[in-house]
Amino acid sequence: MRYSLNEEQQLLQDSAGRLLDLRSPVSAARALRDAADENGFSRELWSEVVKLGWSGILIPEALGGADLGYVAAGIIAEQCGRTLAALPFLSTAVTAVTALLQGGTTEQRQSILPRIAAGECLVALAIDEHPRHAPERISTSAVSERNGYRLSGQKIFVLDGNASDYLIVSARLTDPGPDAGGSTALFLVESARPGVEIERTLMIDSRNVADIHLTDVRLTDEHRLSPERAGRQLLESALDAGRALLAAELLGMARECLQRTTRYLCQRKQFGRRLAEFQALQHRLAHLFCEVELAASIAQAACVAIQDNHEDLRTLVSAAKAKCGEVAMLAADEALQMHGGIGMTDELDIGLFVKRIRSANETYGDVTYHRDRVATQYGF
Amino acid sequence: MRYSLNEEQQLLQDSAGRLLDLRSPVSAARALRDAADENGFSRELWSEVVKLGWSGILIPEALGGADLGYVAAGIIAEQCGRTLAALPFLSTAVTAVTALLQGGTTEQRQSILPRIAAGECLVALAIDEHPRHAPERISTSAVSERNGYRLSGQKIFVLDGNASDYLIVSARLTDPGPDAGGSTALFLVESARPGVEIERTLMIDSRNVADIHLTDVRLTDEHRLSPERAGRQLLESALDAGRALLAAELLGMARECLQRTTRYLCQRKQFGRRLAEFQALQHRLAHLFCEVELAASIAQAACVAIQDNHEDLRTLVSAAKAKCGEVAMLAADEALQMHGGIGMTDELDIGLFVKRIRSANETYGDVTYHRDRVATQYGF
Amino acid sequence: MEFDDTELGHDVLEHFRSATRAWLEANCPKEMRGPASSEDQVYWGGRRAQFASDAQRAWFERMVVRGWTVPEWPREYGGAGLDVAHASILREEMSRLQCRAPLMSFGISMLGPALMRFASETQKMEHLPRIARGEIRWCQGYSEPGAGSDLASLNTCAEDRGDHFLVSGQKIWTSYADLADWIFCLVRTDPAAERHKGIGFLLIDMAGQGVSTRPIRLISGTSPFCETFFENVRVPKGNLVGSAGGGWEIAKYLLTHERESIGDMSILPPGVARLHKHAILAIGLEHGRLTDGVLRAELSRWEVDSRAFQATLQRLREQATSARGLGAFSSVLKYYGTELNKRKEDLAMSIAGVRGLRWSNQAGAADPSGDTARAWLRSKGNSIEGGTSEIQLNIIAKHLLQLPGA
Amino acid sequence: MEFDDTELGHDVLEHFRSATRAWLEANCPKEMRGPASSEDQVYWGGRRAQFASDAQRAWFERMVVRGWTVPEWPREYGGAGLDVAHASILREEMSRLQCRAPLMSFGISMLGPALMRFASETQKMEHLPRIARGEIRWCQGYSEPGAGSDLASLNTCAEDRGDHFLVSGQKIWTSYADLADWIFCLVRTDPAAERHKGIGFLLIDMAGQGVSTRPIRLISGTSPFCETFFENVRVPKGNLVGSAGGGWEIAKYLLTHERESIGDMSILPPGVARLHKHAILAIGLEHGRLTDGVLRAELSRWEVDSRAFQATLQRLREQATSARGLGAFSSVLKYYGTELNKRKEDLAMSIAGVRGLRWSNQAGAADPSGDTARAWLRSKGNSIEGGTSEIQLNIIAKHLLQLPGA
Repeated sequence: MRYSLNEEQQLLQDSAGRLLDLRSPVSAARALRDAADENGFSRELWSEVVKLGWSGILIPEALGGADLGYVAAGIIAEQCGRTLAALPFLSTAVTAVTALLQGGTTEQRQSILPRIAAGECLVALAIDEHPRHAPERISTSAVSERNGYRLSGQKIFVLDGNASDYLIVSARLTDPGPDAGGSTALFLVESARPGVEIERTLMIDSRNVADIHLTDVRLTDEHRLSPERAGRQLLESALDAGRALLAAELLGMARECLQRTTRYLCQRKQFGRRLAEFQALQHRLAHLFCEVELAASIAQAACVAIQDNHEDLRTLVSAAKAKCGEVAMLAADEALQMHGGIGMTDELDIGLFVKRIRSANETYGDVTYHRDRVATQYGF
Repeated sequence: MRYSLNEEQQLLQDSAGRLLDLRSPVSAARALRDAADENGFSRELWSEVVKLGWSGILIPEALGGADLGYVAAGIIAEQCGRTLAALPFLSTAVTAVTALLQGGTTEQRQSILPRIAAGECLVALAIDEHPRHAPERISTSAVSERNGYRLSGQKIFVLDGNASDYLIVSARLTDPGPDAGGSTALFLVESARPGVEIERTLMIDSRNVADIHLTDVRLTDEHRLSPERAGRQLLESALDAGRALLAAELLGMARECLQRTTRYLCQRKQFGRRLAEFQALQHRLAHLFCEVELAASIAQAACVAIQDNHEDLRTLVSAAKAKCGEVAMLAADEALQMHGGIGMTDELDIGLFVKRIRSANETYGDVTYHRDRVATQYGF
Repeated sequence: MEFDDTELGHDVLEHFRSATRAWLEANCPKEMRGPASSEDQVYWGGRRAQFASDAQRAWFERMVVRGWTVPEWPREYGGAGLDVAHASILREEMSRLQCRAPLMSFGISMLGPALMRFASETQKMEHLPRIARGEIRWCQGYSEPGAGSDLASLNTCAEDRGDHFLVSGQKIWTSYADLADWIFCLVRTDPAAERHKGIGFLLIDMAGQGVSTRPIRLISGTSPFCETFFENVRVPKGNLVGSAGGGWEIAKYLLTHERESIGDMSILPPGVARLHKHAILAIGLEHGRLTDGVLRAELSRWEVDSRAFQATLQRLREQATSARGLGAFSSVLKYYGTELNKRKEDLAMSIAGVRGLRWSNQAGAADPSGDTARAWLRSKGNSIEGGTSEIQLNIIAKHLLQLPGA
Repeated sequence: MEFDDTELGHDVLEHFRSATRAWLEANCPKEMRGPASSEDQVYWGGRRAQFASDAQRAWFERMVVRGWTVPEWPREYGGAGLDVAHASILREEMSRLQCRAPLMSFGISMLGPALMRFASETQKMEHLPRIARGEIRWCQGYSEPGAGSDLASLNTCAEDRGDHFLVSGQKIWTSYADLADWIFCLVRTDPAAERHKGIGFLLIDMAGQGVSTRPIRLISGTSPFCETFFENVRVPKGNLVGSAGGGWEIAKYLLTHERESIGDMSILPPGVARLHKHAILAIGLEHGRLTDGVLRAELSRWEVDSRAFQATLQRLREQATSARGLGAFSSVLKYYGTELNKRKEDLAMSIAGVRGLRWSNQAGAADPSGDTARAWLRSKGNSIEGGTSEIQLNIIAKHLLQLPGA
């Protein structure tokens, strides 16, 4: 395992950073919010980064992808965090692609992955049913029928659900056949399919999130992701990819909060001195700096672990999600507090970071969820 | 409920403080340690405070006590914490007396309490069997026999066990009679009784603590504390009295650590300035000051709750023990860190506070035990 | 018994208690009991005030007549002249019946005590009774853009023009300035004087020419805060409280008051603060414990600190009434209370999970979604407004620990 | 592949790896594998050193012959002249077989790198080979009573007496000074010069007249720390490293090294650091979770931070070998590593409960009781020695965040 970036990865980091600074600075996120944009992200920007291979970052070259792997994806996610860039990267390029790569049938992979890579379609994960992340608690049912299934249930907090062409839905198989009794299965469902109703919900970070109602959606066997791989494991793998990437995004936001606050304290004067000269603030910033460094290392470790399919993957991913969530929230709090009253106004960008950090932290399990999971992984 | 001291209580605080400063300063605790004193406390000092009514502080006047109540006892415990005074106050005057007052038979109360008040005997609580406090997990058995019981088992961490004349022992009744099946009972046992073996253990705070081995100790019905009151409740009441007093003692130590550190920082110069002028240290001391104030309030609230038999007694006592333990450990850590290397040497007194604080924190349930208990009390 | 050791004193007080209880039961309309569930259920008074209901008006007017909008103020200023013991009993009985405050007012909570202490008799007679009767709604003008915690660095100037001051400048964080009638302001009366010396405390009628306000949007949405602008506003000299250079003293006194009430407000009435009950509902129990064991641990730590804080509030209040006032101890309450409240809102968000992330762009819209997030975001300002946590720690270091150079 | 992109380079390294593995398997006695379980299983060298066993001697002597006590040092100084890639492989293979270090030495870890950089060729030839061969045991003399974090405020003076210095003063925290042969010291060579200028870096033979030591007792019991006294000690001028006023530069360089190794040491080998395994044994599970749910939450937080710290160690090591050295980042490791270790020992005490309070007055006595408490108490010093946590935060503020006035 290697935790520092190689030259190629550093180049990617620089170019992604420059691109986002130019094309999607924080003001772009603000504009999307103020315009109450229906997608919650910019289709133009997405087309642009599709050309750079972001949509196909995990997809094999043979299927039209760039095949750069999870560490590269983490680099992009971190840069997206830095400028609050809203893109369907996490939903489509990372979690959906991971599910399809690891659990899609040959037909599914060959039909969908090239289109994802080409930016022709978006796929969203419809997983959560409870306000507090509990992906194993599934009420959505897939009743076996002749030649297929009938899907019913409700999903909430579906990232980019409103803009997606396909959904990957987790469901509980209810026909008690020998191999299927109550077990979890994933289905690739066209968003336009009869019985699928998608309702966008307004979120504090203005991202595209939807509630999805499934009413007797008729599916064929071709909709089901490969039954050879246990649905529960597959689901965890897709989620873990998302969690690692969210950790990287949180890291990017934490870094940016630290940097903006440092800059502000170096300019702002009070009581005849620059705020940065006050030792109590210096020590808090220095402590935060250390925390951000630790977050950076564990986020990287999680991406490397997924890439290498490390035996300790689950623990590392949860440690990364917990640590980056904690550190980003600390960074957000310190940024707000040290900016003082002005940071509390909507005019400044700090509030946008605070909101996106909270949202990213809650997505796919918050700090306490993942600390709990670490304890469980360690067996205590 | 009243949480600030009235005039009488302030007088008690002043006089107890002055007495201990004079007769039992921290150097006395050090001397007891260095002499490896077999009692772990000074019999002379005990005789002296017996005359002031400390041993009988909870005992009714009719039985020779001063009957000042738990708030007054808390005031004394806090002062004992301040100077690290080692006395059998907690064991005999507080926990044992509480058990006897609430659960002793008339004979037991009339025979023992006057002798305790007069300083003629010491009584220790033999409760713990596990390294981590779990008073309800009792292996010591009391087998019913004709005219009495046969007691067998082991107790650890018996405060002042080595110096005591009597032990109050918790045991599980093993004869499955209608009222006794597996339930908890307390027994008042002479330390000199055949089958009782007392072994002193050396502790980090040099206090008198003992392991006790009970081998077929024959007891009569007169040894048992009043069977009318459930043993489990009685045990909790005695322990809660001890916990509230330990909270007060911890508070006294926290205050002293804060005060000594403040004094040190005001004298000590580094980089051409007094350490107390460094803002990072100022803010930490100020935060600690607030924590100590909160600890003071909740310690007081716990003593008042016991005195008034408040319905929320259990929660308040656990909140006090948890908070005072946490704050005292923070105060100890900050004192060590801010004193720097010199604080790490045995020459300075800080180490004596660190050790006693840890020990008092572990006694009758540590911070996590009591946070857990608070959650349980609240029903979550 | 706590306030008077004689049996006689005790009897007098108990008689007052039962009379008060009877009066409240008879006069406080049912609708005016229980916590206010929306902003318009709170009556703030002022020239443009409207009653939300007949019950609100009746309750207000009955209380005004008795002087019980400001029970401890002297009768000549519109109060009831109650001593501490009697006022406590009134508060206890009101809280027992859950009577709402008949009048919310910065005039009562902030300006009044300052006028009582620093104003001339003429000023007291002019302003205090109108505050007591809810005729004038006041707002406060201390902060300026760019000043932050360094309040004394203010630039709004009041030029001496013989019979009046000419005031120009800008204030920020003036809560409810858009609804207020008058503003009490710190203004620089002498730009040449030492920072803390050339400051005056001025009362300004906002209906005057040259005064304008603009609301501030916070990260949590709309807010009562405003920016307030003064452009060559003429203010009579008689509106200056104390001396032209004595404003800083008054401001410090007022800030102490504000700190106490902010530290205090952070503790919600019992029942609302019962965070763990929400948690049980939202998360569920398994073997009698919250299924999220890590959150349970954090919740329990909060409950412990909250109990300790409540006990501290009570203890300090007792000490304050029995003798010397809270003084710098108010910084302990402000600092700890606001940090505790921030932790509470963080926990509330954790408990709510993704449901807590919902947001509706219109604050106060019929759709209640976004309330959890809004309260959480708003709480972040608690440790900034009314003196930042850092300022409170400085005060504690200086005045309670007496550290050099603090 | 990481170090050399040519296939050739790869082959060379893989050949070195297999040869090294074979040699270690043949030459490292079985008794010298696995972690040392007591102090006397570690060989420190020096004039008075004794081998604890024949195996220890054999292992030491074999490694000395190959230059592998200091593999990266040039051959002429007793090393093996290995480059970073080869040295890494040696370390990896030694750790694979769990070979113990043949020689522990402040000469290797601290003095050596400083001499390599700042000393004259004569000094290098005199001292480095003797360090490599374990002939001389060194200790360090920086701190003085009353100086604390302010290292530059030292008073031990070295008076220029023509051909020698006359040294008088007192050092504190001189680890193992009672067992060492030589001491490297910061001394004031010019009391008139500016604080940081008049300091020299002097090597002193402790067998000389006027040098004496006294062990320091810590709160955790006996310790390797000593006070060291100099009373008119004659030190040849040739023992001064660098210029008479250049000692501070050398000291700063050395401190950076020390910080790294202290931050590092705090992470115990895997298996030992597995706190939660102790917890499971001591506390027990219920429904698959520790029965103390609050402790479980704290333990989990520690495990998360510990993983993040280990990943940071690895990342920073990679960056350091591939390019520019750790520099001020060593402060991040020192600060976080020691705080983490303190938390670990606190948790270990919580896990042990009252059993952790046991104490035996004789350190290292046969009775093992008191080990938990002793390790816990000792850990409190981690964030003080080698530069306090506060000093590390200052360094981070200044050098990594570049804050003004830091």
